[in-house]
Order: sequence, then structure tokens, then C-alpha cells
Amino acid sequence: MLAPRSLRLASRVLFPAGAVAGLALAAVALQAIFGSPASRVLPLGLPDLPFHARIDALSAFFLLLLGAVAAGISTFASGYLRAGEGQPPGLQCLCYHAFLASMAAVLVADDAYFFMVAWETMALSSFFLVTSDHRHAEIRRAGYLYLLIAHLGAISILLCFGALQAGTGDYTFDAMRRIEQPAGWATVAFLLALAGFGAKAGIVPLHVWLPEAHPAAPSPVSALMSAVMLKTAVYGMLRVTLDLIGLPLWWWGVIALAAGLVSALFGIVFAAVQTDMKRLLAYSSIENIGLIMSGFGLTLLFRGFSMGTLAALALTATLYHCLNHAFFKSLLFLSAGSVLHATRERSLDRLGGLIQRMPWVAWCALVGTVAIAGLPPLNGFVSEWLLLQAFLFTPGLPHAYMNMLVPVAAAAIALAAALSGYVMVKFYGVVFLGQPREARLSETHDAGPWERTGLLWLAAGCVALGLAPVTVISLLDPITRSATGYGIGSHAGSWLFLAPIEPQRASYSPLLFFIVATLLVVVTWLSVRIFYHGRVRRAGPWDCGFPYLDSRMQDTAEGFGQPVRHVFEPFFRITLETPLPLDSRPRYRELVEDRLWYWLYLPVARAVERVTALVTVLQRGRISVYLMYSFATLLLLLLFVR
Amino acid sequence: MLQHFGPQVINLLAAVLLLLAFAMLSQRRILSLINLFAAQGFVLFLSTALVAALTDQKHLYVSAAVTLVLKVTLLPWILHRLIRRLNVKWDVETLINIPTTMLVGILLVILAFNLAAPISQLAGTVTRSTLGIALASMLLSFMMMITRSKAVPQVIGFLSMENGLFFAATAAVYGMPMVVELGVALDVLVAALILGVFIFEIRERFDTLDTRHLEKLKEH
Amino acid sequence: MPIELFALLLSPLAGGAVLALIGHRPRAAEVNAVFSSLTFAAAAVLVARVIESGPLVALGEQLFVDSLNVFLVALTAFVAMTTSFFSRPYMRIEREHRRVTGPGMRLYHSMYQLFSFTMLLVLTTNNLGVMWVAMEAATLTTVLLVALYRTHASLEAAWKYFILCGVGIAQALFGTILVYFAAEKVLGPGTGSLLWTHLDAVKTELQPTVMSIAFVFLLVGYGTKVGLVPLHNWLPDAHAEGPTPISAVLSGLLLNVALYALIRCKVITDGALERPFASALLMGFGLISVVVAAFFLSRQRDVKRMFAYSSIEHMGLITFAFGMGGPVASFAGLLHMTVHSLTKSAIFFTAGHAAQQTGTQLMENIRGLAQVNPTAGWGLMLGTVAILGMPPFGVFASEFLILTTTIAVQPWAAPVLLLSLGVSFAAIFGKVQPLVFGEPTAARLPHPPALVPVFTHLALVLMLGLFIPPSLADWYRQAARLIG
Amino acid sequence: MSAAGIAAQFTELALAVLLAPLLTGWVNQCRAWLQNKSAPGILQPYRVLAKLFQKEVILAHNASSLFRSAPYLIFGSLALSAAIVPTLGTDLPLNEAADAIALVGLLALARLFIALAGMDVGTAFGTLGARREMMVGFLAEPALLMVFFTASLISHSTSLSTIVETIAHRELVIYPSMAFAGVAFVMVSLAENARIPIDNPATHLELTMIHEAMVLEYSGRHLALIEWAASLKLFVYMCIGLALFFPFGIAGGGDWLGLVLALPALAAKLAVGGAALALIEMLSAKMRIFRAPEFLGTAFLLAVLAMLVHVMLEG
Repeated sequence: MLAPRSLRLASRVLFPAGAVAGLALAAVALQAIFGSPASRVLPLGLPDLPFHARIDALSAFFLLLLGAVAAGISTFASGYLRAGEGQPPGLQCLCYHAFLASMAAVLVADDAYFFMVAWETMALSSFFLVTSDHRHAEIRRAGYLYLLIAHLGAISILLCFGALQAGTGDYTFDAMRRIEQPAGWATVAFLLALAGFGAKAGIVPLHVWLPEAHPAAPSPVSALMSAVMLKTAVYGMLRVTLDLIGLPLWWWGVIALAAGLVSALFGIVFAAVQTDMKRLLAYSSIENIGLIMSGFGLTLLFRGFSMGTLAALALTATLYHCLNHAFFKSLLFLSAGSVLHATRERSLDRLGGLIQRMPWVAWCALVGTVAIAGLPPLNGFVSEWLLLQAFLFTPGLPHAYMNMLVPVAAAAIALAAALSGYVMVKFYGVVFLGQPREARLSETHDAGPWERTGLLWLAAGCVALGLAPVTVISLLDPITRSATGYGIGSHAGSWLFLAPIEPQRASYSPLLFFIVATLLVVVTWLSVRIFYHGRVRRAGPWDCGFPYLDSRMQDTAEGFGQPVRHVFEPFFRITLETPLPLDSRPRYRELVEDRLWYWLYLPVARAVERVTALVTVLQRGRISVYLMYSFATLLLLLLFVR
Repeated sequence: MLQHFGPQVINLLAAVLLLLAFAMLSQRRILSLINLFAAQGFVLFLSTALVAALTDQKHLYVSAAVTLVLKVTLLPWILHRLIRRLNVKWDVETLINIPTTMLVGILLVILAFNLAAPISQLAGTVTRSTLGIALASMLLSFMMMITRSKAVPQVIGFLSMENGLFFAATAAVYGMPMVVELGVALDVLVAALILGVFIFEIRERFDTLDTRHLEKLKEH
Repeated sequence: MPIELFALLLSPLAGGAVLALIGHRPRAAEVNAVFSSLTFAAAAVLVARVIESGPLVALGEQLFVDSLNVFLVALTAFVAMTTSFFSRPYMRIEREHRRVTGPGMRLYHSMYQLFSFTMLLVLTTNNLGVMWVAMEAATLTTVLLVALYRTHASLEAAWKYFILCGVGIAQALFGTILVYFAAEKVLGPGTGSLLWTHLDAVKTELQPTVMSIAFVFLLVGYGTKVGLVPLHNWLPDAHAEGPTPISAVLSGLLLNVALYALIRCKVITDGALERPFASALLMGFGLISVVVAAFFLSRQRDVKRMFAYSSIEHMGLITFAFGMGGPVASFAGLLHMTVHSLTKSAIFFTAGHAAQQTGTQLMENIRGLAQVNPTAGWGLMLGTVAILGMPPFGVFASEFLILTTTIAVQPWAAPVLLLSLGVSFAAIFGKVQPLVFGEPTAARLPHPPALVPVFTHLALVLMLGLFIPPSLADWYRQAARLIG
Repeated sequence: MSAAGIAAQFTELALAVLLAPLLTGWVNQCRAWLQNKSAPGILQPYRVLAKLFQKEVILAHNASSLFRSAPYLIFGSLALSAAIVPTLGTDLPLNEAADAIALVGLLALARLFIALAGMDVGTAFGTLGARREMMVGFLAEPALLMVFFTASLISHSTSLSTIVETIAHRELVIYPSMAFAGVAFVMVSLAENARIPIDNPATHLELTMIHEAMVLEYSGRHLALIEWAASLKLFVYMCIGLALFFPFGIAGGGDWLGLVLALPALAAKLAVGGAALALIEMLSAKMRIFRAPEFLGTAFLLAVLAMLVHVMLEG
């Protein structure tokens, strides 16, 4: 098992086994959501702090998410793996399943030690996966940055657990739940948790590793990281604030909401200007995590003002979006992976027109695009709809100032959702539609059978989550009930209509909506087919009569991002190289960078560098100076002793 | 008569020891430095023998004999042979000039005394007042190692520090148990041999004994 | 005198003598390994006896073994054995590259055995004076080994190592004299008043001011050997310039032994003084060591020198833990000692092998180890990840315990410790990653390296991280109670 | 879900689909009069549709199946949006199925498909048009959503029927927030329907066109469906405007008489609306494409301001 060279064993046996295990996990989790929390003490761990494992509604939901998505990704991975890339397949397979196991362990951990062990094993195994093709320098750099920020995040999480145990020395979560932390320590714990889990989730100031690490990893791994690993950070956040701290303060919600909104806008604006397929999807993960964090902020806000039902609604929206994002983001990452595998090309400027050669991947990607853009029949829309409904109820807050701020927040969320539509049209249009921008794209082949099943499983997930929201909400009900004391599952309307509070207020029925829409489309198609003849003739494109059309006349990815660069100019750090008018070889180059890199990360690195320079003065090599140190220490201590 | 004069003679010997330490601190020439070291060894032998006589401790005689053999004859002979083989006659370069070292030396002596004061009141031994001097001579030889840049003076500084420790042992507690005394003596001998080997190696590799050339291993 | 204790001390001594005669012959490495394994066997039997029948005193109270030093004896013997296995192919390759001559090999093997004898003597002796003599002898034996290659750098390193440690150890002798002086007041003259068991029994009646001054001298003395920061300057040079097995043993074992001696003195001093003067000093020095060593790391260009600084940092952490005192902190300190020795020696094995393959210790020209020799490459990567305190490995377990007690006892120290651990993570991982991954520059070696020890060590550390067997846990708790 | 409701639903749908080209014709008629030109007659759009349905469809070689199915999807979704908006009666069966946010989502779906279809053939104009359409989209959609939010804040519900009922049957109250929302809505509908300030529907001038550029490659029955969908979109926007700001005359729940009366009221309102649209187009000139974001930015700002005004004043 350690490092089997044979590719066949890994991809034909182990990955499908992983997929089946994922399904089994999902089934167990589904059943555990409704059961009462079961906890057990494992023989492993420290002598006086053995591993405690506990599955309650919250962890069962995330286990369900992990199992369902991992099933799809593992089936895809069994067809995706090819020898000769990066490490031997056996090692990759081992790390992959260690990654899955550690994520499951994070979700069931019930004491600080087990949680930290699982948390960093997850980071470590994903690091080895990210740097599986470690011959390129930038992949190594991405891996290093990823593990460094993950480790710093883990440090702040450890400090947060330190603050949570408030001096009792007992690090099991049950103890933390029982003791009533003083407000000061609780705030310190919340802020540390926000920093620690935010670093892993990719909240804006700490997001720099995400667009580097995800593209570097092989596609199934980046799908798994984007879909599930970010959610373990959200799970951690929920576990600490709603479960361990008890009653959160309302202004924590404002901080989380602000962080979420900034991440959402920042992520999507940067996604719009990317020219690398997987970096674009990574930035859009930052946007979706921003939406989830703003939903979480809203939950805290309502919980702070003890408005139970509204907190339940906001929490349902947050969890629903976690599930949706897991499905459609992994679908998009996997389709990008198939494109990458077929064409060996990741930059958008050298793709195009793949819908002819890869219809299966194209249509699954279309489902993903419509879902992520938050458009009605599919699942993206449902969670956005719930989130916007939650925002609409905020004017009921007792705090006057809050009532003003939250509509602005709703506007930002709407803008982010619209922008995600823009980004996804760019992604889909440039990759799949239009003319192929490279000659060799013509002999690409479609995805293999395994990969197709993976993609179809995830696409079906997106459609099902879109069309049956009421059943899913009833699934989320035990969680919201345990976290906020209220649940909206009971009166979320009949199986057909989703009406979270009451029907007059707002109701939406995706199934009816979908049926009527398809009915109308079929009627128009039939009426056109019956009444008028169907003569079709193939000819060259019209293009206003311009004969010499070639593939370079299409819009490139950078061109498509130009309006966003123009509108959101202050977000970026743009360095422009425009050619002189008389330049013999004019070269136009525009480099778009992240300002935060220069404001936060480089100053910290320089500070460490300065301190190091200061400290190395101690070791200048002269033996008499060393003797002087020892002499001085002796004299100092002797003086100090008397 | 022995009981009466004994303590004064020991104090006298302690004073001579301190004087020798100062002399070594201010010495410029290697050969005289080695002779001073031998003298220090001899004084140490005398004091140990005297203490042994005063308190008729059998093992102190043995330790006095060892000191005589080791510190007065063997080590100085080794050092002389070393100097002759390396035909090194140059004077001892110091990092800071002699007057300032002397000043610092005096400060060290004062410090050593008021540090040793509480201990010596408690000491039941007849030679308790010499503890301060022993500590002072140890600190002075430590100081000598720091201020000398050549390898040989550093070695001599290290060995004179061992002498100071032995004198402290006899002054405070009538010498350590036998097995410890022998062990320490053995260690000092082996240390001297190894240092000799090293000095040859350094001389051969660096063709100078100035430790200022031994500074490549550092943080850039 | 129980037979295994006798065998434990005799076999390395005999080994030293035998190898002094036949050290240069090709079969000498195997003999060295045999003797080390014999010592380890004796240590194992001794452990078994001490666990079920409690502490034992031998040779007229000169030797004393309780649960604290028997654990260190076992650890020392085990790592000495695995290092001897590793050094067999390593030294043969060194000899073929003509970096070591015939007599050099003889010196190496005999000194190796004498060195383990001195360490075991320090651990098992009951007499503080003999402990000092053995510690001084340990320095002497390793000084020649550090200068084995006779290069400029190794000579300079050996010279500094000898002078600084010599001076340091001299202070310790003065401290021992003062302890004897204080003990004589209570227990009367003779060897009785230097025996640790007697001192331990009577430590509350010792004179406080004398003991505090004695502890200062002992701290400066043995602290130099442990490598606490203001006194650490010799450590990076000595550990980087010597042959790899010696660096591994120095970094892994000698530091622990020095700290053990310091703890023995701390127990006595804390007994004598009411206020926790000794613990406060240990905590202070430990914290300074962790912080300062962490910032040394990012400027390093030599792989063994970098890991030497990492040893300073970890020894600082262990001293801080023992300084805090209390059952959990001492337990964590002992656990950290074990996992640090195992991981650091494993890292030195792989780093040494990598240096041998590429012919240099500068990290810039070692690349792509995982391509050329996957076991060594992954060994180094896993070792580095373990030493940096990434969870599945035991180092995280002890760091977790240390940090949680720090939060409870000294909350202000926790962020300082964590930040310096973070800085050291950034520095070391940033430098090791290009070593293991990337385009290979290393050449293959004639003899395959003995990397079995590396993976046995890492497996042990992984086991300690996930599951500490109950018997081992009680053993550590007994030892922790002794430290108090 | 009364019988009257179902009847109202079907008549609404049929009405929207059939009358949409008439509305476009009427708007062109008014524009011509204002420019004192003689217009080609109010039924001209129907003749154009009839002609196009007879013509043969010419497809580019690399046009994919998405290109061929896009017109039907666009037409179907816009027809559904027309069915959702309460123009005649408020007791519509589809009301529980989709509310204001779903309507905005549906319009965004239509925009997505038309942009993708534009990019499918891979001509310069197609991608250019798609980029500009999506730029307009990502600024107009949130503005439209904010307009709906203002209305739903007032009526405490996002379902369209409830909004219409609260605004229509309550006593006449001047809502300053609705005033802001109205201005914002007009600006957004101008942008969305490719009217003068953002895009000129009449010309095919390569550099300025947004909507026309995307549908350049369509021909025959596909082009007919796209044109019909465009006029249907204008009709839907008009109805939304009327429903939000002038809902008087829309029948309440279940009374047939109200339904019958609502028809002429709707026709009159649409006529006035069409004329107003033509007037606005005459008074303003086409903006440079890079000024479009500022135009839509102000619309978005006004919409958010409307919400703030509502919270502060009427909160």
C-alpha cells in the first residue's frame, strides 16, 4: 500500500473503494443527523487526554457533505490518474485517502488534542498532494506558502482552545461547553478562532495561499480542497462559536459579516481578471466562502439579539450554501481537470471551442456554471434566495445603526452574485465555446467513463439540491435546532413550496418553476417545428461580411476581464507596460497583483528579516567574545542572587 | 606551633597565589608565563600539604603529591617542549592593553570577596578566609583567557583556572573526596594533552596561533 | 552490584579498549555495533528491573538508578546503538572519499565507545563529583571527534568547543564544591555528603544562600553544555563540523545528559530554597533560548548548522517545561526529550547522507533528494515535519502539553512561544522543502545507506504522537514526580 | 388558486406573448412621430417575424448544439417571466412558485444564455457583445434586485402579488423611497432593453451595439425567436414597472369583473408607457460604452439609497 508502482491497482481498486467508502460515510451521516449525539473515547491520544470522538447533528451534516462529494471526486480520480506525473500513484493514493480520513477525523473530534492532530494531518497530507508535481518551482512555493499559513492558523486555533478552557486545564469539548467563559476570554477565543479558521477558509487578509495552492494541486485534490476542506474551517468556526462558547455577543456577527462581505467582493473581482482556469475557480471559492461567512455573521447577529427563528433561517442559508458550493465547485474543478488532462493546457488564452470535442464535460460544466451563477432552477439560487430572505428581515433589529448597515450588505451580496454570473460566462465561453485558439486542440478526446460518472454524480447532486430544497431544509433542521434553539424545517412549507417563514411573505417552488419552464420551451420548440419547415444550411459565419475570420479575433480571457478591471480599478495593483508609439517590436503587458501581498505579507517578512539580522550579531565568530558572554552571564547572575 | 602559625602561613600562601594570578595577567612573554604557572602550582602544593598536616587528612597528602607531580613538573615541561618545538618566542598579544585589564582585575577581586563573605563565615575550616582569594584567582584566570588572542596563553589561563578551583576546594572543604580529586586531576592532564595536540594541528593548518584567524564559522 | 548495571558500564569501556586496538580494521564498524547493542541489551534488562522493583543503589551507594535516569539510560543506549548501525556504511564511504585516515577510524571507534561510557556514567552515578568528572570526560572524548576531518572549519569548531565547554565545566566544578561545602555542614565530611540520595533526603536543611550561589555556578556550567542561549555559541559549530554520527549523538544525547545533570541540581536547590529561584532561572533561560534560536534559523546556509540551532530551540523548550515544574510539565519535558532525541538523530542521519551524496552541506546545492534516493528524501521531509511539531508526530504531543500548561501557569509566555515556533517553522520548512523536492543534483553512492534507523526512529515518534502505551505513561509519571 | 386565477394566468401569458411585438411597434411608431418621420406601421414587427419564420436557417460550421437550443431557452424563460409578473390579476397560481428574486434570477438566466450563444460562434462581435452585455448585467441586476427589495421592505414580502396588493389597495401614500426606486428602475430597464443611453436598438453600427452584436450570427426562425424574446423582455419590464409603481386597476383575487376591466386599463397604461419610453429615448443621446458603468452605478446607488430612505423614514 505504501508506494505501489502499479497504476492499475491504485486507480482501478483503491479509488473506487474510496468512493464506496464516501457513499457509506454519507449514508451513516444522513442517519446520524436525526439520531442523538453519540460519543466514544478512543484508546489513542495522550495518557490523560485520550481522543474523544462525538457525532452530533452539526458534524453529521458535514460528514454527509464530505461523503457525498468525496464519492464523486474519487470516481473521477480513478479515471484521472496517469503515471509519470509527480509522485508514484501509490503515494498519491495514500496521501489522498489520508486526507479524506483526517477531514473526517476533524469533524468527529471532541477534544482539543484530537482536533489539532486531525487538523494538521489534514494540512500535511494536502500539502504532499499539492506538491505532488514538485519539479516546478512555483508549485513548491505554493505548497510552502500553503503549509506555512495553515500552520500559523493552527497556532491561533490552539491559543483559542487555550482561551476556551479558561484555566480549568480540561481540554475536552464537553468541559468547554459546561464552563461559562467570562466575556473577555470568550471574545479573545472568538477572535482567535476567526483568525485561525479564517486562515484555512481563505478570508481576505489570509487568503493569499488559496489561489496559489489550489491550481498547483492535481484537479481531484483541488476539487476536494475547495469543496470540503474549506468547509471544515466553516465547521470549526460554527463548532467554536455556536457550540463551545454558548451565547455569542452580537457585535461578533458584525465582524464576521464585514469579513465575509469583503472576502466575497474581493474574491469575485479578482476571479474576473484571472487568465488561469484553476486560479479563477480558486478565487471564486474565496467569494463563496465570503457569502458563507456573511451568512454566519448574520446568524451571530440574530443570535446576539436572541431572535431565534431568524438566526435559524440565516444558519440554514449558510449550511445550504456550504453544501451547494461543495457540489458545484467540485463539479467545475473536475471539468477543468478533464480539460487540463485532455489539452495539457491550463491558461485560458490557449483553449476554446472544446464543446465540439468534449460534449459530456461541456454540458456538465454548463450545469455547474448555471448553478454557481445562482440562477433559478439549480441549487446556487436556492441558498442565495435564503440568504437574501434572511437579509430582508434585518430591519427588525433593535439596533438602529445596524438596520442601516445591513441593506448595504444585501446590495454587496447581490453585486457579488451578479459578478459570479459574469465570471462564469467568461470561464465557460472562453473554454468551451468559440473557435479553438490552438491548432492541436482539434484532437482532444472526451473524458473517460470513470470521469464521466464522477461529473454526472456531482451534476445530479446540483440539480437535486436545486429542485428539492424543502427536504434538504428538513435535513438541516436538527442542526439549527441544536445550534440556535429554533428550526425552520417544520414550517418550511409543503414538499413543493419553500416558504421559510410564511407563504405570503416569500415562497419559491423550484420543481413547479422547472416544470413550467420546460413546458414553455417544449411548446415553443413544437410550435416552431410544426408550423414552419426546419430547413437548415451550414455555411461560414456572417461576421458582418468579414471573410478572413481566424481564432485570434475572439475575445481573450484578459480582454473579457477588462470591464471589471476598469470598474473595480482600486482593488488591484496594476503595473502596465504599454509600448512606445515608434516601438519596432511593441509589447503590451499588464500585470494585475494583489495589494495585500505588499501591505501585509512582505512587511512581515521584512520585519522577521530585520530581527534575524539583529540576533545574528550574537554569533560573530570571535572566541573571546563568546567567553565574554559566559563571563557576563555568570557575573550578572551572581549580582542578581545576593 | 603548627596549629598556631598554620592559618597565617596559609593566608600568606593565598596572598602569594593572588599575586601570581595578577602577575600572569600582566605577563607579556610566554616563557615567563609558563614559569609563573609552575610557581602557582608549587604554591598550591605547599598549601595543600600544609592543610593536610594541620587536619591530618590522609587523602590530602596524596592530592598534594599529585599536584606536585602534575602541576609543577609535568605540565610546565610539556608546555616548554611545545614552545621549543614550535620555536615560538614572540610576546603575548593582548586584546585590551595591560593597565585596563589590571583595573578590571581589581574590580573582580573586590566582587569575589564580598561574594565569598557569606560563605566564609559559615565555613568551619581553618582556611575559610582564603575562599574569596580562590574565587578571585579563578575569575582572574577567566579574565586572562578572554583577553589573550594567542592559543597558548588561553591554554595556560584554563589550567590556572583549574589551580584556582583546587585551591578553593582545599580552602572551603579540605579538598574533595579522593575519587573526585583523582578524577579532576586526570581530566586536567588529558585536557592538557589534547590541547597540545590541537596547538600542533592549528599551527600546521593555519601556520599561526592567533585565534583571530579562527573566525570563519559565523553568521553572515 | 546487579549484573546488568555492571554490564551496562563495562561493555562500552571494554568496547573502547578493544576498538583502540583494532579500530582501523574494516570489521571495526561491526564490532562497534555489537558493543553498542550489548550496552542496549543491558540497559533494557536494567529498565525492566527498575520498573518492577523500584530504584536501586549499587557499588556502595556510588551508583544510583531510579525511574528518571533509567529512562535516559535506555534512550541513550538505544540511540547510540542505532547511530552505530548508521555509522557503518557512512564511515566506510567517508574512508573511501579519503576524508578519514586509518588511525582516524581507530580514534573514531574507540572514542565513540568511551563517549557512550561517559554518558552512561553521568546518568547512573550517585556522586555529584563523579558526575562532573564524567561530564568533563564526555567533552574530552567528543572534542577529538569533532576535529576528525582536520579541516580549517572542524579545527576551529573543536577549539571553540573545547575552550568554551572547558571554561563552562570549570564553573560547574566550583558549584559542586559549594554544594559539597553546604552538604558538609549537615552530613559531615567524606564522600557521603556528595551522594545525591543523601542530599535529596536532607535538602531542606541545606544553607539557602550557599545553595543559590552554587546553583548559579552549576547553571552556567551545565547550561553551557545544554546550549542555553547566552552560552550556546559553541553548539552550532561543533554539531555542524563533526562527522554525522557524532553530530547526531551530540545533538540527540549529550544535550539531554547535560540537562539531566542540571535537573538533579535543580531538585536539590529547590528543596533548599523556599522561593522557586531555580525554576524561575530555568524558565527564563529556556524562554530566551527558544525565542533567540528561532530567529537564528532563517539566515542559515548549512543544513547541519540549521538543525543545530533547532536543537538549541528544543532544549530551550524542554528547560522551560522543567522550569515550570508540576507533574504535567515535567511529564511533557521528558516526553519532549525522548521525541527530540529520536527525531533529531533521524534528521541528522538523512541530512548527513544527503551531504555525502552531494559532497557539500550548503543547502543551495542540495536539490531533489526525493528523486535520487526516495527513502532518504522522504525520511528527511518526514523528520523535518516531525521536528517542527506537526501533529501526527510525538513532538506535537509534548509541545501541546507544554503549551497548555503554559497557558494555565504563565499565560503571557504562550503567545511568545507559539510565535517563535511559527517563525522557526517558516524558516526551516522554507529551506528543507527545496532540498527534498525539485530537480535532483545529488549523485548516487556506491554503498546503500543504512536508513533503517531513520524509519525506526520516525515510527517510534509517530507512535508516541498517536498512542502512548500506559506502561510508558506511568514510567514517565514516576520520573516526573521525582523532578517535582 | 381559484378558477379566475388560472384563467388570469393563461390570458396573461397569451396576452404577453402576442402583444409584445405590438408594444415594440407602438414604441417605434412614437419615436418616428417625435422625429417627425413617417413610421412603418404598428404591425411591422409581426411582418418581420412572419418573414423570418419562412426563411432558411444558416448556421456557422462551428456552431454547437448550445447555439441552436439557446433561442428556445431564452424565449421560454422570458415567457415564464411574463407569466409571473401580475399584469391582470394578482391571484396567480404561479405566484407561490416564484417571487421577485426568482424573477430577477430568470432574467439573469436569459441573459446568460444569450451571452453564451453570442460567444459560441467565436466571431469578434459575438464575444465583444457578450462582454458588454455581461458588464451591463452585473451592474443592472443588483440594482433591479435592490428596487424589488425596497418594494418588499414596504410590503414585508417578496412575492409579487403581495407587493401589488399592498401598494394597490392601501390608501394612496407617497413613498419617497419608491420615488428613488422608480428612477433607478427606469435607468435599469433602459440599460437592460438596449435602449438609447446604453445601446441603440435601431442601428447595426459595429462599435456601439451590445444586444445586436450577440445575435449577429442568428438567422431564420432562431432570429425570429430572439427578436420576439427581445420585445417580450421589453413588455416584461414595462409590466414590472407598472406592477411596482402604478398597480391601480389590477384585479384582486377571484373576481371576473375586475379581470375584464383590467384589460383596457393595462392597454392604456402600456400605451402611455411606450410613449414615455420613446420620449426618453429622444431626449438622451447614446453614451460611450465606458460611461455605461457610471450610468448604471448611479442607478445602483439610487436603488440602495431608496432602501436606506425606507429604513430611515418609513422604518
